[in-house]
Amino acid sequence: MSDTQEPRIGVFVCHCGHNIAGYVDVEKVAKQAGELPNVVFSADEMFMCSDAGQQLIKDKIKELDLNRVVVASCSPRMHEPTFRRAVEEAGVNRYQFDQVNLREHVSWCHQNEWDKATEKAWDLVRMSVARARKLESLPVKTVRVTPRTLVVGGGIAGLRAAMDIAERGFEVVLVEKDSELGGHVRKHTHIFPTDQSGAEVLKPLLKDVKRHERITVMLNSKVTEFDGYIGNFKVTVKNEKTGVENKFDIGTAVITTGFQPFKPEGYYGYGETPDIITLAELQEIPRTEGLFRPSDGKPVKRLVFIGCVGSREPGNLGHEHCSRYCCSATAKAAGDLATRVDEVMILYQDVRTYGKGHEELHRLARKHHVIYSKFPREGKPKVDTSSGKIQVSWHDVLADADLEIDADLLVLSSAMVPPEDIVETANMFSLTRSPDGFFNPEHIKLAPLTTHTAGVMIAGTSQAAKNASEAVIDASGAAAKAVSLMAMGEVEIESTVSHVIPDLCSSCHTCVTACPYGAISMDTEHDPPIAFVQEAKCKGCGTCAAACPSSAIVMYHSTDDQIMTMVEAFLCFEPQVEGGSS
Amino acid sequence: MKEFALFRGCTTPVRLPSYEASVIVVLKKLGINLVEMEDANCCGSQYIESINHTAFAAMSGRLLAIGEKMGLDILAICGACSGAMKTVKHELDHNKKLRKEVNEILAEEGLEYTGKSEVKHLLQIFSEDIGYTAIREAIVRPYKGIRLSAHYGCHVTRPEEIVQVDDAENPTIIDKIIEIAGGTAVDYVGKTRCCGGPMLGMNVGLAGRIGRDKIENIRNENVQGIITACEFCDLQLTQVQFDDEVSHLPKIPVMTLPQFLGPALGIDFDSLGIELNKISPQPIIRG
Amino acid sequence: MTAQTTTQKIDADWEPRIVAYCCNWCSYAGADLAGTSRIQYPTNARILRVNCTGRLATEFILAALDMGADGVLVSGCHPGDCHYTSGNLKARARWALMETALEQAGVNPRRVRLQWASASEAQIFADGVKIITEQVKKLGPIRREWK
Amino acid sequence: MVNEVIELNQRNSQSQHTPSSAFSKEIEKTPGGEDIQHCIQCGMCTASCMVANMEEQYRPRKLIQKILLGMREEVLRSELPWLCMTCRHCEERCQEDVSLAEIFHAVRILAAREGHIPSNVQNVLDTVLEDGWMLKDGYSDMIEDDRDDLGLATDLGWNNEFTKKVKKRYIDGGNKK
Repeated sequence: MSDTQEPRIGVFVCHCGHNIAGYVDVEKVAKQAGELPNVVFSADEMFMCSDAGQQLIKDKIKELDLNRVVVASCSPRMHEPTFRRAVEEAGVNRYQFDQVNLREHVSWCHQNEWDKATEKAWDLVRMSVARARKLESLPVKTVRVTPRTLVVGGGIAGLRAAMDIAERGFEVVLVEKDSELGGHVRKHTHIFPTDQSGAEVLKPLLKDVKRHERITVMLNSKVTEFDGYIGNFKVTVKNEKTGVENKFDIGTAVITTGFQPFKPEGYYGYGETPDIITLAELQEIPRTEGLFRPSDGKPVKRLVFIGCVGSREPGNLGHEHCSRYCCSATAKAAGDLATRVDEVMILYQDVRTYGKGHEELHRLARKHHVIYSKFPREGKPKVDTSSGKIQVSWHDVLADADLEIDADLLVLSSAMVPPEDIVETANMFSLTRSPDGFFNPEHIKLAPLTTHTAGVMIAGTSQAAKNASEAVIDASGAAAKAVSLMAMGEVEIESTVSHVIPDLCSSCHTCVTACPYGAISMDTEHDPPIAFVQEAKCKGCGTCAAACPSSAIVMYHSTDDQIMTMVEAFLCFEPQVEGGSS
Repeated sequence: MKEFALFRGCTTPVRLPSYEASVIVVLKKLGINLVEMEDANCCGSQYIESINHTAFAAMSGRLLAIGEKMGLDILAICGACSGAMKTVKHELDHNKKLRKEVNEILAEEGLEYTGKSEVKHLLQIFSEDIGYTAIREAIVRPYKGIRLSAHYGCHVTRPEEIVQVDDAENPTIIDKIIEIAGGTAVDYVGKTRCCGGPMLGMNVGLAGRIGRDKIENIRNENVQGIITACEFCDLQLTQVQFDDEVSHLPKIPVMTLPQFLGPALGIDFDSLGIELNKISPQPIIRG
Repeated sequence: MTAQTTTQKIDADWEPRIVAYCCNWCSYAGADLAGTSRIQYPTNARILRVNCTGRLATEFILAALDMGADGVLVSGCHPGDCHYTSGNLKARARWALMETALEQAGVNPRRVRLQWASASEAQIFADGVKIITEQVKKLGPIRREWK
Repeated sequence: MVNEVIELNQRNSQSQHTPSSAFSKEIEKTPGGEDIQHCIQCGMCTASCMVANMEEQYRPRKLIQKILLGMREEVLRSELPWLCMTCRHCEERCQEDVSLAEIFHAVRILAAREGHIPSNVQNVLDTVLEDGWMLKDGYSDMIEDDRDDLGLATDLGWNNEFTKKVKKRYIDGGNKK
């Protein structure tokens, strides 16, 4: 199907049930499209994305020897892959297809202006046909995937991901900035719902990872360079202690950089006395018979917890989220310690012990006479340490009573927030972040473990605050994603890259600096040197094409011509008059 | 001929003798013989129950022991008595220490509780011992589709696992008997709510408001009468209709279940004490 | 051909034609969300999808006005959110250059609008279309007939 | 006869209460109070309660929370626990199987032991303990005639002695059972 042929365009206008047809006269649009030059077939169909719809496209391509297809239906972000596959199966190159958004951009948002909506639909179809005339086929590019994964972060999630991937026969480079693997879980002396210490839980996993011949563990190390594209990343790992740098060829990456417990400065007198600590600090106190005050070592009689410290604060960016793990961890800690102290109190906004087996932790705590007291969202508890004692006073919403107590130990269940170097990590792997500060998945529901950076997966608390069990579930998921890419050995990448036309290049170097990925360099064989694009590195953003003063750079599938012809089709169209500039 | 020891309680004999009479005459008609429980004492419900648990267990425990001595299961016709005896029986069966203690005081009365005798509320007699088919066969003068609402009484049906009379959330025994007798059983909002009777001991005004709320919900379904299975509820649902707040509204007759069933079995009005009712049940029995 | 700047009476039911360049990752997705959320907004804009606002050469905007567009809307990712790290920053830099060119050509800069709308900011995108439509309605047709 | 206005437990705003689990442990050991610690304060009981529906001050969940917080004096002196009609609507609806009627019986037993019995309850109680049953003086001869017409026994055959024996052994003796 070479490009020099006369374009033979098929137009398929979708009803989408009544979603489009309910507000746009699809029959009229299809009929009018039929009269446009080079359009050899135009019809409206109930559901284009259905098997029947896709089969209609394939049949018409074969029957009428079509070499361009326009489908006017929903958003290309939804079904572009579906229709590209359909046309490809019928022998038309996937890039000689264009989709018009009549649903999200027309029928759904212009529901009470039917005539104008139909007119808009007609304009958009006409624009798409004009573009279709100029679409050229592009070779489908595939690249090899290096069978090695980079796992960043050696916490429980990183360990799990590394093991899963290594067990399936792929090499893993596990990078940990700390001097020890195990992350926060290793430091916890007892974690819910089992009674084991964090170290005990991790022991088998740690042993396997250290022993595994396909896993290279890099402690005290950070990733200093992450370059290239899916399947072909060039990575530099630097040991912060020894300064030694190692370079690796990597196919996929799993980011498990985790979280840090929020240090609640300015909350409830934190820092004013060693007897006000965070839940994380409590969990790191070695397991002893009694519970003793960090200040004077005296046994703790009255233990008070305060929940949601630095979490669920509307309007305080980075602290608006619920950290999910603290209610269950607090219930577990309170239930265990209740037998070793006189009184245990949990001051809370809400109790969210939602995990598997966690409601029992809540009931167990109450059974051990832990006192739960709900404080109003606006009236948070006050802590006064001026008298040397920790005087906590608050209002109990459910009993409508003003309460106070001198706590021997005050534990603040503080939030899970991103680690300090989250921005550095985000830029390194070009990941975006959501309001809670953690990394954004590609799609919160459909693709929660992959990211917009192809080949880079996220898992565990790097994606959001959660407990260890959920982090491990993520890790195995992300490992499976990485393995599926490497197991295939090659992966298709977008062919929409840019290309420098040597004759037009005036060697002004503007494009070299314009490209955010350093994908353009100068070919010094020529004198003066001519710019050229390393297609593998090009991500198809088109900035160079716009920057080039001599229009020497062509952005495949989004050429200047393919754009301008759409504008022209929209503005310079005489209704009922044949013609319009080519 | 099945026999039960009748424990009439304190309120029925004094405030609603017609209920006692109707129970005796209707059950006899349906093949159940009642023997009066002699030398009975107060069941201790609500008042003694609220100040001393062992004393309460002793009071109801003694009645259970008398039943055992008579070799008969006990029939209670009041919600409070059946609730008290059933909960005490449940505890005596499961709490050895308490049983030993109660038997000590009972021994001085020549009585002993071993758990042989059962306690049944009147509704159980109809649903379990007589059975709906027998009742249907005994109907001679059925009512002609008159609309009636049932009120079961809290202690009659709750706590369900202990009293085991009917489904606490969706009781049906009275409704079924209304239909068997030719009436139309009509549901209403708050069917399982309390009549407010027990509140009389603490706050009459509040008791009235709760009772009138129930009457209003029933009135919304425009029925001709209310059928009860406990004299305390019967008296309360009658009395609140005379409160000033609603005295201007037409009265809805309140009848106990046996008094309502009697005429349909061909029993004469006198022996059911019909004319003793504070609100004349003519609209029901004429219908 | 310079655009006349005289202000004739604009006939009431005249509808301006707006070309809207949207970047695929943020504003195009934002427009999709406006649809799925059934946010109703004026029909005057025709959306063209480009991979990044950095793809838009200044001529694309001037040519559109030259071909008779009464207004041009460019909507991309917030600075810092660009899928290609810095495309939107380049678009912003070119925008200042383009506005001076417009003034020299005698075209009122209120006919063009640069805005940032992320994939979840459907309302911001719809409001943007409303604002430019109303702005251009006050200015009247650009009086550039296609010849 | 019966007081209309319930003596409300004013908010003890003067001294702030220090929570303690002592009172709920005491309730747990009193017959009926065994499952006080099962309550998770969800409020379903209050939503199903007719008394709460009609009386602003009466909130069973709030009373339970005061017990869990250890506000012993306020609860034992309050008349609110006596307002529960023990109709057990709440018990049917409680997801944690807490029986509020039983818990309030336990509270009443402790309150009675410390002499906090509302006057109107005390009156009826004295009658029952004195006469052996509640309506001895309510049994007028007019009612006797009605019973006679109905063919019912006029001598009700009440045993009043046993109640006196129970009173002496368990209630006056003040043994702590």
